[in-house]
Amino acid sequence: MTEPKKKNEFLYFALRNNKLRIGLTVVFFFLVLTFVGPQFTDYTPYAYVNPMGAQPPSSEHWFGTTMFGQDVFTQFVFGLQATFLVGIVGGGLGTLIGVVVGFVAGYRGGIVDEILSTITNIVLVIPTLAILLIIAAYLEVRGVFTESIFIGCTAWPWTARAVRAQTFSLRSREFVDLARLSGMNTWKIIFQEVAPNMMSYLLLVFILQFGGAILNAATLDFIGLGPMEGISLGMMMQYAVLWGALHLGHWWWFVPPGAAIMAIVGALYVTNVGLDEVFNPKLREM
Amino acid sequence: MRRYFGRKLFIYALTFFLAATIDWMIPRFMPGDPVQNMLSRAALHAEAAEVMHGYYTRAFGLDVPVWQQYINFWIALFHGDLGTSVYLFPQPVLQIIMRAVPYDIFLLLPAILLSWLAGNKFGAFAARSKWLDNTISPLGYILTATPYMWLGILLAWFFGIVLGIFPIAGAYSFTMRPHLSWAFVGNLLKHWFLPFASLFLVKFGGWAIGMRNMIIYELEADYSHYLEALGAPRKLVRQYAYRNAILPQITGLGLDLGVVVAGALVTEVVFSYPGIGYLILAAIQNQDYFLIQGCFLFIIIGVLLANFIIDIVYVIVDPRTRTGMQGETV
Amino acid sequence: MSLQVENLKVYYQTLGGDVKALDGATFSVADGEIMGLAGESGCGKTTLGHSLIRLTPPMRFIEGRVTLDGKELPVWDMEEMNVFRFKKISIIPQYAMNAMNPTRKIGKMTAELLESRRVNAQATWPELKRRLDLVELSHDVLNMYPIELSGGMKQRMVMVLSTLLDPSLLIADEITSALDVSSQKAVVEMLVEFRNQRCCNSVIVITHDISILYQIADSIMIMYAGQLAEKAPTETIIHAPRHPYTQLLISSLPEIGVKHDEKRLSGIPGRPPLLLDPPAGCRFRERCPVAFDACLEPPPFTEVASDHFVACWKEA
Amino acid sequence: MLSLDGVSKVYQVGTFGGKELHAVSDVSFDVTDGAVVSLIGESGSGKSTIGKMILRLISISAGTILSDGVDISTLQGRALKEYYRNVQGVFQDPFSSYNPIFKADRVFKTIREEFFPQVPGSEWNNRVEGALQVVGLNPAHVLDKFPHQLSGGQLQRFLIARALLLDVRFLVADEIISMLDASTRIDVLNLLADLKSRGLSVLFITHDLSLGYYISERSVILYRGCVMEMGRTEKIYDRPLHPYTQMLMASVPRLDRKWEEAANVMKGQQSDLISGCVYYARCPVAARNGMCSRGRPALVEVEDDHFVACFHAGIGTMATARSSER
Repeated sequence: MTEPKKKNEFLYFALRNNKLRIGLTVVFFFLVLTFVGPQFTDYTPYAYVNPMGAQPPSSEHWFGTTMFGQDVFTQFVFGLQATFLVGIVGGGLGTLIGVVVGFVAGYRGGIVDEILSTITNIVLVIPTLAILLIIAAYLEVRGVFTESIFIGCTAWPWTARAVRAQTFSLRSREFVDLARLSGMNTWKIIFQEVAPNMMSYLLLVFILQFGGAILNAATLDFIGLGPMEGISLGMMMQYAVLWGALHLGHWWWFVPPGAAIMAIVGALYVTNVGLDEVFNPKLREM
Repeated sequence: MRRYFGRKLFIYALTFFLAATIDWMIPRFMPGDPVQNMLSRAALHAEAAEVMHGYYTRAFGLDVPVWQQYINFWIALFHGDLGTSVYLFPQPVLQIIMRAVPYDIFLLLPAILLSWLAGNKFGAFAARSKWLDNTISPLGYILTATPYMWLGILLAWFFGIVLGIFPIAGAYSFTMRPHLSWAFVGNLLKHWFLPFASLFLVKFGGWAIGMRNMIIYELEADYSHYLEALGAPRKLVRQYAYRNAILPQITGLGLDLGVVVAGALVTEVVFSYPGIGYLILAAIQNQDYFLIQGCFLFIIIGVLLANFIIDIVYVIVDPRTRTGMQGETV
Repeated sequence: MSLQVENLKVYYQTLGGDVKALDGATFSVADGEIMGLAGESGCGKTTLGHSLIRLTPPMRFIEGRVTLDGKELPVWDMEEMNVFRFKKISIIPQYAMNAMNPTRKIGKMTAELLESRRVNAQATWPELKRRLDLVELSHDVLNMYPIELSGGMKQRMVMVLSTLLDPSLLIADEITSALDVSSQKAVVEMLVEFRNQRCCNSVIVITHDISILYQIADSIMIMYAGQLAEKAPTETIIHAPRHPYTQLLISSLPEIGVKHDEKRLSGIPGRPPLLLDPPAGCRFRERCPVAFDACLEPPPFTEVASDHFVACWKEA
Repeated sequence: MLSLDGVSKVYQVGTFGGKELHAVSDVSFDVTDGAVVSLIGESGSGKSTIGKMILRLISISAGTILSDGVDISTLQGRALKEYYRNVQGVFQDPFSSYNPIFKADRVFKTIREEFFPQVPGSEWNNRVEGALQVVGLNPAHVLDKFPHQLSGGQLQRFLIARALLLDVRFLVADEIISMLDASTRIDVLNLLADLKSRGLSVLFITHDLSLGYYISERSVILYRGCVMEMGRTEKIYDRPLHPYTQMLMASVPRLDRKWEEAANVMKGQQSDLISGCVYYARCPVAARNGMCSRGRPALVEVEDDHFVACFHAGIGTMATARSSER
């Protein structure tokens, strides 16, 4: 059957996919807020700006103030920064490790595959949070960046598995054999022949890793193992619970951070499904 | 089949071995002196600090060579000796953990199993029509993207504070003593419900999405098309697809346990529910390293055990693993 | 007349528009006839086969009339066709290796399928066993999962299953393409045996391998670019074809005894037209060595001799 | 000249290599310069494995493959690259032979990058166009296109042109026309035959006996990794001596005659006989308690350039004689 040119085809479907449109809109909204948000506030996250203590949202303090009179909106936009940083660094690192392990295991096969797969399976069954917890507990200095690194280092196994399976099937394709007959070396084949075929897939993987890293960071922050300085959405929730916002009914303190995480991660998931439909002709709706 | 289990057991044994080793290694190879850190940060009486210092030097066995420390650690482990808690001094860590474990089982088991069952049913239902799909799937994505603690906080705030119909702290009322009576069991369930609900809802979303995707895939499989070509009613086609779609969901259950554990930890924190999660928070706040390490080991053991049970179930439900042709790469 | 198809048009919906995969087919299959349906990939033979039994998106019914044993088949309606499927019209699919539910024992699956069609499974069982004997399968397969069977065994099992209710028309879709020569022969011979034993009345064998059709088919129909080119008794198609496409196609087939340095065969230059927007007139025109002015009009599929239909202006 | 001497391929099956799978066992044959040799067998006969071993895509478990007297398993790095200058392959699936996200002519660019970086662009383009013309393609029609815009036949010719750009002297053609349509496959086959006049040797791997006959001087019949019969093509086809070859010949659908009502050839399952003839379980003439189950028959030259591995080659001859009388 005939096919229109590949690139136009993707664009055509991408622009018509509602899931993609909704997902990307939400993600971009928060991304813009992250960069533009600090322009709308004159405070720092921990500054005691409202002597009245906890106050509901008002024109002066859009998201209200905490028990200590800190501006929730300020905390929120700076917290968003930490969230996106964790997503990019943690999710990126998780993707990177997973992809490299998966590529090598899938392409080399044999004993290399055997060893890498065993390691993958081991890291896969160890609960991520438990390992993060024990590392974080002993770290003397913790920042958003180190947190991201550790999240990335524990989140890669499922990616490695998936990439391995994909590489495996690509490796048996005959164009890889032909590349070998052209005298290309292994790395060249992996990066010039195998990897480009998986770009769409890797994008999907990264999106999922991004969302996963955000959720993991929120969990760590919430139990007090987050960064020692700065603010994050998870820490906002931790403080809110710690200082009784629940009992006192200070809903404006704990609703925004969780809602933002839910919206961002949810939008990422929906984007992922939308992209999958765009890339995968089988899933396209007629 | 024997090979399949052999391989699985090997992986689990290796995992446990490595996890325990990490557990042992981290306090020793992290920067700084853990004993000093712990004692300086923990608020202790002077004489207690004296006792503790002597105890920890012995416990960490810093006077013997590293390999000796390592072997001693394993010997102690096999004797069930996980050390002594700092913040609940002088209770042994094992004893403290054993007290918490029943609550975890009580909370996690129903949450995991019921969300899995309901999620699967709902996901299969969503795949029935476009209209259902377009309403149920977004709900699933929103639920599965919700941070556990946030849902917990919302539920606690709304049902506990605003409506005031559920308690939001503890496993039972402070005024009660654990005993077997309707009143106590009722109280227990009332405290249990909200943490359970928040765990259940988030997981439910994930399973529903997973099932919906799997069943759509199965409905496009060759055997489904063949059934259709032979005029099988939709009910039978769906029934077959559902049975086959459930298999990867079982595997998914194993892979997902780590996430559920994380969710349980923060949920317990929100509701002050006295399981391991709550214990960990207390241990972190009190710099009780022995307790943290003990909890870590328990979580690993729990997850490995659950995985093994799932493996057994999988072999029972999927004939392909039994005939020995597949199953190596579950 | 067992099957009659009149002006059947089934298109594929794609992004760029409708692909005219089957563009007006009119033919009939007689009682007990094994009709071979051959052509190159993309000629519409599979579309034709599938549209007779399971017409699903992206396939779209445009027009046409299909009658089987005097009753019109509602091929455009997935639900209503269920009455006819299995009992009146059945298929051995190309994917026979994966056609059975991997997690059900074959016997149980068969029983459930029969019961779902309101056929008493118990009453059918003796006949099922007799047919297993016919294809030399042990009765034990009913207690096995599909994965325990070899490829050839699965193929034979599907064959038995598809014909269990003695359909009036059986469609065999590329059943030999994945098999070795020795298994090929066994499978198609079983197909003939099934027909002889009245396990099915008429058969349409879809394949790209004309030499197999020569061995078993009573008649052969050649398709080209979504349309019928020629239909005639087997001997006629092989030894006295009249459509230029059929002639070129048959003469391009290498055979044992033909060597390149003794008798050099040649293919047909060019490619079939794209069916998204096929050219007007005869679709073979561009590749045809004898095309002339009349070929700018679409040639009718006419009977040039008894039971011999050709769509070519040279013959009309 | 390429020669295989006692070549075997054994796979370790199972996680820790518990079982062995003999994909190819003790295969020896030569391909002389300018010859076309057919490697014929059913699926699982090891025919593609042999091709891949020659191309060094998989390792050789035992035996040697000599290319002009050099053991190819010793080739590494530059020497291996030089080997690929002379020995190339074309595979079954034309679409899978191209990276779907790149244009088809990328295969030429790769060749240039790896082997001819010093050749100036315009000269290279001339070479490409020349090679395309040899394989019967119009450069203007096929260059700068994506694989899905070309037909299977065009893509396979493309790969042959790719090999011609190198100094290719030996081509492994692994089922290269089995996925092509009838109307175009014969042209690719003719092209292969024509390359012979350029001094090229071809190993033609196929399951289709009529194709093997059409193109090759010599044929090798394989079953489960073992050579059953080999020699001059006409001799094997006119007078097949091995029961397996006879069965294959009887099963080929032909246009000049119909199948005989023969005994069902599917009978008997493959079994793992440790010693003995690999065809034992399916063989109609095997002595059920005799040597066929104990020893593996050696390949014996029964007439000039006609080898058979069967204890009963004589009986087989009689069977053929009888069937041809009918």
